[in-house]
Order: sequence, then C-alpha cells, then structure tokens
Amino acid sequence: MADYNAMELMICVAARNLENGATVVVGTGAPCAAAMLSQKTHSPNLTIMFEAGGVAPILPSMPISVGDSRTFHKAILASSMPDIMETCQRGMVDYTFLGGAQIDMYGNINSTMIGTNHAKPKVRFPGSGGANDLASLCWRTMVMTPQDSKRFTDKIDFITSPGYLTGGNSRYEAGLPKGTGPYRIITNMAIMGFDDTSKRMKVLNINPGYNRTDIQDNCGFELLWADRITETEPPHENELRILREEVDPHRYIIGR
Amino acid sequence: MADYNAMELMICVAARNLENGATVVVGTGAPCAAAMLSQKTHSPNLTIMFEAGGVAPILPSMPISVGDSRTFHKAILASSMPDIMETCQRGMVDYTFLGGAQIDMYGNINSTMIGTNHAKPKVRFPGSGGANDLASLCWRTMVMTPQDSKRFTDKIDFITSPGYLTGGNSRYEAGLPKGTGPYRIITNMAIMGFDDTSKRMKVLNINPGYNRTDIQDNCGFELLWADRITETEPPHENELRILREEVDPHRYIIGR
Amino acid sequence: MNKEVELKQGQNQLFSDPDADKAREFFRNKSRAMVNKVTTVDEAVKRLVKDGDYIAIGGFGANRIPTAVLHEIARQGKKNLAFAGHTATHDMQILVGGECIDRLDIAYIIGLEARGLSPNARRAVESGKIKLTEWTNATLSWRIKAAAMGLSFLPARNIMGTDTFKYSAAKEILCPFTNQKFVAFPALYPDFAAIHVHECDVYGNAHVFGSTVSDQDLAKASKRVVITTERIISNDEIRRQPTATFIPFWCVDAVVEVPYGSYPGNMPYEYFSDEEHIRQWLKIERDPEEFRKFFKQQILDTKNFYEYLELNGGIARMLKLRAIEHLTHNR
Amino acid sequence: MNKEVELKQGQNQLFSDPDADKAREFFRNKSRAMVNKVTTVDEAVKRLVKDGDYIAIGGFGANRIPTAVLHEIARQGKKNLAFAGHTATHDMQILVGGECIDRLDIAYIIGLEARGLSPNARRAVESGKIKLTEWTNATLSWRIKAAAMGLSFLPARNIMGTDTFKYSAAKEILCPFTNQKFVAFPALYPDFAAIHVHECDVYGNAHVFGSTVSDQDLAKASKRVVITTERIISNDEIRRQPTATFIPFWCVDAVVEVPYGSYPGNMPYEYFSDEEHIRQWLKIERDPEEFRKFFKQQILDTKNFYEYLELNGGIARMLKLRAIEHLTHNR
Repeated sequence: MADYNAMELMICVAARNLENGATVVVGTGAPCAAAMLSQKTHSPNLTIMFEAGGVAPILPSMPISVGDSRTFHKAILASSMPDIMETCQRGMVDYTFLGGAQIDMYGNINSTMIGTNHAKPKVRFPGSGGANDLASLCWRTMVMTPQDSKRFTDKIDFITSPGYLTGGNSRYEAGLPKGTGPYRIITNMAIMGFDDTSKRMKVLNINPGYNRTDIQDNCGFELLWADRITETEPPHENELRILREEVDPHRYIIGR
Repeated sequence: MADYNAMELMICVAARNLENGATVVVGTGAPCAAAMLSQKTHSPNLTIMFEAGGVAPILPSMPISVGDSRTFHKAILASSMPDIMETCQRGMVDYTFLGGAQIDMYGNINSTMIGTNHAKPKVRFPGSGGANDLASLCWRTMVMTPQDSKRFTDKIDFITSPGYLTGGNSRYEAGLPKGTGPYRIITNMAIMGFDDTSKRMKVLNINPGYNRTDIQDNCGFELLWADRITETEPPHENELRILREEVDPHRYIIGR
Repeated sequence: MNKEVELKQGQNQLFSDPDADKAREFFRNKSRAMVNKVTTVDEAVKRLVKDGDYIAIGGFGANRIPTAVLHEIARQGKKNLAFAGHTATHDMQILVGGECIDRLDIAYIIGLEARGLSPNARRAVESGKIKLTEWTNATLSWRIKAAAMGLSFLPARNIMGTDTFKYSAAKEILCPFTNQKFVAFPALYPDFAAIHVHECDVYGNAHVFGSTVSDQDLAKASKRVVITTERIISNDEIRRQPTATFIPFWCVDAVVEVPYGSYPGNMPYEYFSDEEHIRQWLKIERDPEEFRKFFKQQILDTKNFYEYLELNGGIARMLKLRAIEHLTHNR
Repeated sequence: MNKEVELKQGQNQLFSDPDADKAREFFRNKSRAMVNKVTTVDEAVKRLVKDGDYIAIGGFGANRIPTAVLHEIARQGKKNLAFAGHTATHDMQILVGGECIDRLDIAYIIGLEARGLSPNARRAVESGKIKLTEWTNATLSWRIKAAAMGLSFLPARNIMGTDTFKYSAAKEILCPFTNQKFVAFPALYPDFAAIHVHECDVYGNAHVFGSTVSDQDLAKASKRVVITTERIISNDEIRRQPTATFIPFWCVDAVVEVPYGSYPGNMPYEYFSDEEHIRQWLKIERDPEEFRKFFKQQILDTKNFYEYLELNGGIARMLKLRAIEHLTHNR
C-alpha cells in the first residue's frame, strides 16, 4: 500500500467528495488542491470558482490569492465578488471548503478571534473574509483540518461562520437558506458528518492507524458515532501520483 | 424674424433648458432632438443617456428605439437598463422628458389608459415603460406637448408617472426622492413651471401669437400665473438652421 | 420621520412566486455540467416551454430578440403563458398573434416606440382577455435582478404614490436604518427565457455587444434558458478573454445557431431592423382577418425561421440591412 | 412562518451614513462634465482625501491595487480614516504602517492569504486602538452595491445567527412577500475611493481586465474617486467598444497614469506580485523598530512611486515580474 502523509489523505478524501458536474468555491491551498485532484481523476466536469470572480480556469499553478491572475487563467469567466456570492445565494453552488482556529460540535467555525473582548481580542485572526458567506449560501460545506482537543472545542470563542448553530433546525430558524450546512469534516484521524436531527458531529470513517479513543481524546466535545463505521479508504496510487506530479509538484501543500 | 412651427419652438425652448455639463435621459423623437440641438449650440458637454443602456453616443441619426444601435453608436458606454436607472436613482441624472395622453395641474402624467376599469380599459396605451422611473428618479422632468383642454385635465384617469401628486409635500411624503419633480411644461402656447409651495402648474412665459385667454381656454384646470410674465424668446436663426440641417434633416419630427 | 406611516400595497395579481428557497431547490437540481447543448429551435421549445409557463424574452422589443424562438412558440401553439412585458414590442406582436399569453406583467406593451401602436395587441389587451398587472421598465429589471441575486425582493424609490403602484403587486416598506419609505418589488424567477446573442460556444458561454438591457440578470434568474446565436465560436475564444463572458454556461439549457436571428429586429453591429417589414405588420394588423392570414402565411405555415427569412427577401435583404446598420447604404 | 419572530440587530458601530437622500444631494452637485482629469498622485490625494474620511481601495488586497495612492496617503500623513477592510492585505499593511486609520469595517484583515499574517497590522488591531465592526466579503460588496444602486440598504441571506452578525451593524428584517427572515445591510457610500485600472482615457473612462471584485460598484458608490492607470488611451479607443467600458467618466474625479501602479501587487495580464518584496515586509514587520525604519525608507522618504520602484529593482525587476505573469520565466 502506498506511503502518504495526513495532508495527502485529507486532500484525496475531499477530492472523492466532489462529484462530476458539481460546482465548488475554493480558496488557496488544500481545498484548491482537492478540487484540482478531483478534476484530474473522476470529475473532469467539476467547475472551480474563486470568490473574487474567477471561474473554471485552467490553473497553471496554485494561486497565492483567490483574486490573483492564476484564478482566471484561460478561465470561462472573470467576473466579480458579488456575482460569485449571488450565484451561491441563488443556489447554484454545491460545495465549499472552510478552515478555522476553532470548530464546535455543530460545525460552527471561528476564524475571527480568541478572547472575550471583541474590541481588544487576546488573539486576532483575519475574520470571515468570504467564509461566512460561503458557509451560509453554498449547499454543502467541508472542512479539512488536523484534529486536536483545542481546535475541536465545546467553548467556541466566536462564531465567524455558521454551522448548524445550536443544532436541530436552529440554522434555518435563524434565516439561513433551507438545506444548507456542514457536510464533511475531514481530519488526520477521521471523517465526520452530522446527525440528521440533532445536527451534532458524527464519526463516519476512521483513518488507517487511528482508533475511537484517539479520535475522542483529540476532540473537546462528545462525538456521535455512526452505526456502521468503516475504515477510510487510503489514497490510491494514481491519486497520489497525480497529486504529487501534477497538482502540487513543488509540495507547497502536501510538503507540510 | 425667422418663420418656424410650434414643434420647432418647443424643441428650441427645451434645448435652452439643458445646460452644459448636465446629464439627460431622453427617448426617441422631440426630446432626443432637443438634446442634440442643445449639444450643437450651447451645451457641447451635455451627456445624453438612453434607458436601455446607451450613453453619450455620437448620434448618426434619430434613433427609432431607445435600445437600437444608434443609441450607442461610438458611445462612451453601452450598459444596461438597471445601470441607467440606478444612475438616476443615485442622483446623477439632472433631466428627463416625458409625454402622455393626460397631464394634471400637479404635473402627474397618464400614458396607461382611458377609462375606469383597469382590467378592461376603454383605450389602452403602452403604459409606463421607463417613464415612471425617470419621473421618480431624475432631478427635473420636462414635458413638450401640444396644449388643449382634454390633455390638460383636472380629471386624470390614471397617474402613470408622478408629478407632485396632490401638491405640497405629497410627492416626498409618498417616498419619492427629495427635491425631484416636474420642472418645465413646454407647449405650443406657453412655458409653465410649478409654484414652490402649492406645486400647482404656473405659467412663466407666453409664446408669440398667444394670450392668457388662449392658454386658460386650452387648459382643463385653473392655471397660476407668474408675477412677471415675459414672452417666450422665439427660435434664433442659428437654432433653426442647426435643427433643420443637422439634427432633423429628414424633418421626421419638425415636419409634423 | 418616526411618526407612524401607513404602508400601502398594490392590488393586482402577482403572476410568479418570489420565494427564494423554492427557487434554490430548483437551481440545486439544475445541471451545471459544461456539456454540448447545441440543438434546434423546434426541440428546444418542445423541451423547455410548457403551457402555463411564465416566460421572458431577452433584448428590447425589436432589438436583439430571439425571433426564431418566438415564432416556434406560436407555431407549437403554446397556451396560457404569462409574459414579462419589459418594453415588449415586436416580440409581443408575435406572442399575441399566436394567442399564446393570458397574463401580462406590464412595463411597456402594445406600442412599437417611434413606430406607433400595434392594433392587434391593443385589441387583445382592451378585450379584457389578458390579466394585467402594472410595473415599469426599471421595476421589471429590478424584479429580475432580485431573482438573479437569489433574493425574494429588492427595495427601490420609484412608483410610490401613483396608479402604476396601485395596479401593481408591489408593497411599501420602511428602511430599517433610515426609516424612510421604499417600495419593495417581488423577485421574478421566470420559468423560461430566450435570449439572442452575437456569439457563444457549444456550452452556452456567450458574448453580447451593445446595450444589454436586463439580459445578464435574466439569464441568471430564469429556470430554463435557451440562447440563439448569430454564430457559434470555439471555447478557446471564450477562454481568451474571460472578462468578456456575458452569460456563463451554467445558466444555459440549450444553444441554437440562428444567423440573422433577431430579424426583423435590429442586431447591433450586425444588421439594422427591417422597418418596411415592421410597417407591413402594423398596417395588416388593422384588419383582424387580413392579419390572421398574414400571421399564418408568415409564421404558422413556415417550416422554420429560414423559410420566413426567404419569404422576406432572404440573404439579399439581410445584406441591405447590414449596410443600413453600418451606415454604408447611402454610399 | 406567520408566528411572531424576534428581529435582531448587530451591536457595533456604523461608520458611514447610509441615507440615500443625503447621498443624492452630494451626487446632485458632483460634476458630470467630460473634461480632462489628468493630474498627479500628490495633487489628487491633497484635493480628494481629508482627515477623518471613510475610504475604500479597489482591487483585492495585493491584486490590482492603487499602491501609489496608498503610499501618498501615508506620506501626506492623513489621519483618523475609516477603512473598508474588504480582503485588505498589502493595502492595509501600508495604511496601518502610516497609522492612518482608526475605524475598520472588517471582512478580512491583517492576513495576506496564503502568505501568512501581518505582524504590524495584527499588533495595531490587538492593541484596541482601532474601532472594529465585523462584516464579510459578500456583505461589504452588497453594502457598496446598495450605494451604487442609490439605496440605503439591501437584503441578503448570510451571517444570520453568527457572532459576525452580533458584532456588525446589520439588522434583521422580514420579506414583505414571503415573510421570511433576511438580513439588511446598510448602504456604504465611501467619501473616497482609489482604483487601479489597465487603461483609461483622460476623462476617466476605464477598461479593467480579469476579476473585478467590487470595483464597478465602488466607482459608482464613492463620492470622490481617483483612478490610477497602467496607461492612458485615446477616447476613440473607448468609443470603439462601448460595451467594454468598465468605469464611465462621470464617476471619476482624477486620473493619474502610473505604470506598474499595482506593484508589489499582481496586475493581471501585466505583471505578477513581487513575492520576495512582500515576504520582506512580513519579516521586517516582526520588529516594530526595524519596520518603522523600513517604512520610512521605502515610503515616507521616497519622493514618489518611481523612487520606490527604483529602490526595489526598477524596470529590470518589473520585466522579471512580467515574465512570471506570462509564465515565461522558466523558459
């Protein structure tokens, strides 16, 4: 079986979740790599969008910014921020990827601050950018992140981007579009989804080399477990080859 | 003194009201002719706009449609209906021209129907088109129209486009932008403005060959009269020459 | 401004559902695959237009209109359509001639701008057989824009205090920040739209030159979209200048190559409108019986748009109209 | 949906006035004359930027940014500015380096995307010296769009239920047609905006190629606008393709020709970003004293943008960045 690192595994798993004919808004880094890998394997007809306006580029390399020249290199469309965000709001975008400093059991994400005083934060992060917008308006949100009990917390300091808020129907009662929300949380240890009714995070697959104890010990809240939990399918030879040779030859992302 | 017809007089008077550096949204026909004449006389820097998106064209001839090729021939901009209307809503458009089947003492205009049953009108006209929008959102609305006691009525069947509604501050209390409204009504007999407080139509100038009786007899409501009423300055030689030779050589408009 | 203000609402019928979540459910299942969508007008209208649909037509009445699709809607006898009468001129003449519409959102109807009024469209509207709701050009643009933005309404500052408002289906609201009165317009998500463009690739990525009216928003707002095009170009041409893409492929369900497709309307930079032919329509419409014959001969009995072009002078006529468009006809 | 719903509102400060009638009064008196507006960066900033203004910057942080204007704002020591932090990256590094801003509408700040965080901007924000209100990228786009449309607000469907909403100045409203909950965003009419474009004429009619972010709405929404351009083109070039005009002259108060004007940022189709120079900034920012010296030497002590370019490799460096942009640097 092929040798691989956690980032490579997460990218391959994410890529498998992007079906042919779908639309996805990505940022720089791992999400962009996952979308590129998906295109080069089973989803040639996956449409990649960038929030600043680039749509369906022929990416010559990894973008440094979601608004740089690469994001609309030989693209189908170079439009605008409102055009992309309104396409999401209209219900035409299937997937997006987010990351953050904290995530809770309902998939709410913090990328704004650590501390309790908004005016004078202990630690300040960039903030939402387009994250809240994409999490609010795209159908399915995915997260790729290393897992530990600080990041996966039951005391999130700030909800930057909405998951299922306080669970149940609270997300839709708050006014966010029906049927949207977090879909998969892909970590170095496991793949999680969300319970249909409680909307709490639920483990679906365990990555090779980890067990239930590892996963719960590295999570600050109680996880739910699917009835039938299978082992995550490790990266295939061809996924790794394409990822390493075509998607990220300089190992900017998978090198970490 | 030059010989001229009523249409030529009205166009010349309208043209004089469009100052250099102003913006004006026009339709086809007399308003377009007035704007072109103004550009070729005292307002070279008058910006002509058409509601379908054409801005500052070099007009090779009179447009047949406010959306045809002529309206953006060698233009500065060929944009869209919402772009032009939002430019008006933002307060960047100074003048527009309207016409209609009926007008009342507050400058309200009917271009929709004659009769009392909207579902089955006695006579149906095209409706607002962009007229209501321009009357609502441009700073100053002007009307060029032949005058008679049917058209100038105190019983308007339908208010398609807003004048001062029921007078006083009613236009602004209704929610329309502050400071907007009818500015000049230019007829074959006279030039009217509106009283500052009552917002009723008020005669400012009398055209050569007419008197107060003619004007009141050909108006279905009681007109107000300015304290000092002067005679309308007739078309100048050069205005007529440019109008006849350059603006409307085929006499499509002034021939009527 | 804090005194209680009475908020009014228009009394006429809303012919379409502005609900954004219902629209999202539709768009969730609409294909976004970039696949070859080239087909025929006949097939596209069969597949994409249903009796009772709410339809909208791109362009501006007699400028850049998808004439072939309008003819085919009449030819296939589509019935009980609702229509967005957004400066509807020759497009409306065709739909009314085919007796296809029974509900009408009005901005500008039955007129042909400087050309005068359509006697047949006027008879149809005055007969009371068509349900009417009043709007304006800007209002229909903003209703379509609200849908393009994925909303159920947009605020605006026009039409308040007029009968145009009274016979609309709009509602007054207060701005939550300034407490000023605005009019709210319901989003318009048409079931079907047809748009004629200058060039597009087989996937539906399109370029349009000249005034675009509301067509970019219309392509986004509509559930099913067919574009007819003067010519099909390569995908490389689209990718060469992504800034110029006017309509992206995911809005489009069908693509049909129809040269001279806006005839007898004007196609900017291509050919001018055929004013003689349009005058002929207006003249013949005066006599209902004569017009029925004319409409049958010109549209119902022609197999397709090319037969119609041939009936009216064919390529030779088109070249004349190109010369007029390019201002070279008097040289 | 008809049960009483509680409508929430954000608790933070609104740094600009969304009133549409006040904006209209300003725009009523703004010149629409198509006259030659070419000037210098120095004069434009003197004339158009006042201490305490609310300013917005075109482009996207380190892509198509008007660097010369940003430097000049710092050089002239403009103070107490409010800033629209709409994916603010290198633009914000300059304004914070110059200690120009004290109020910040946040979408994305202190980061440089894949490049990491700005230590100096982070210190400034964590110090509590800058007033903060939270928004998002789409939200700032829509606030600017609301102003471009001449409104005081726009409805949307994001941020509800989050702390981003709680620390914003947004308000919840109900759709008058569906009774569904929406968030209302207040229009943002900046006092001043600077936008860098590919080409424009002396009147300010401009072309932009590539992603346009929010710049078309920004040019319309802002009370005073300066555009810097890679090159000035003739008015005939603008009139040759009116469909391509991205910003029309009446939005623009001043035009300055600044080749390489987005350096060290990326200018699509012209030159790529200077990643070494940006890394140098991020490294030096770690030490406040070192950074003060660096900022003085690079910006405060340079007479103008050309001296800054010379300091960083001049034309030779620009040609290298052109090669990277065009993917020819490894050939």
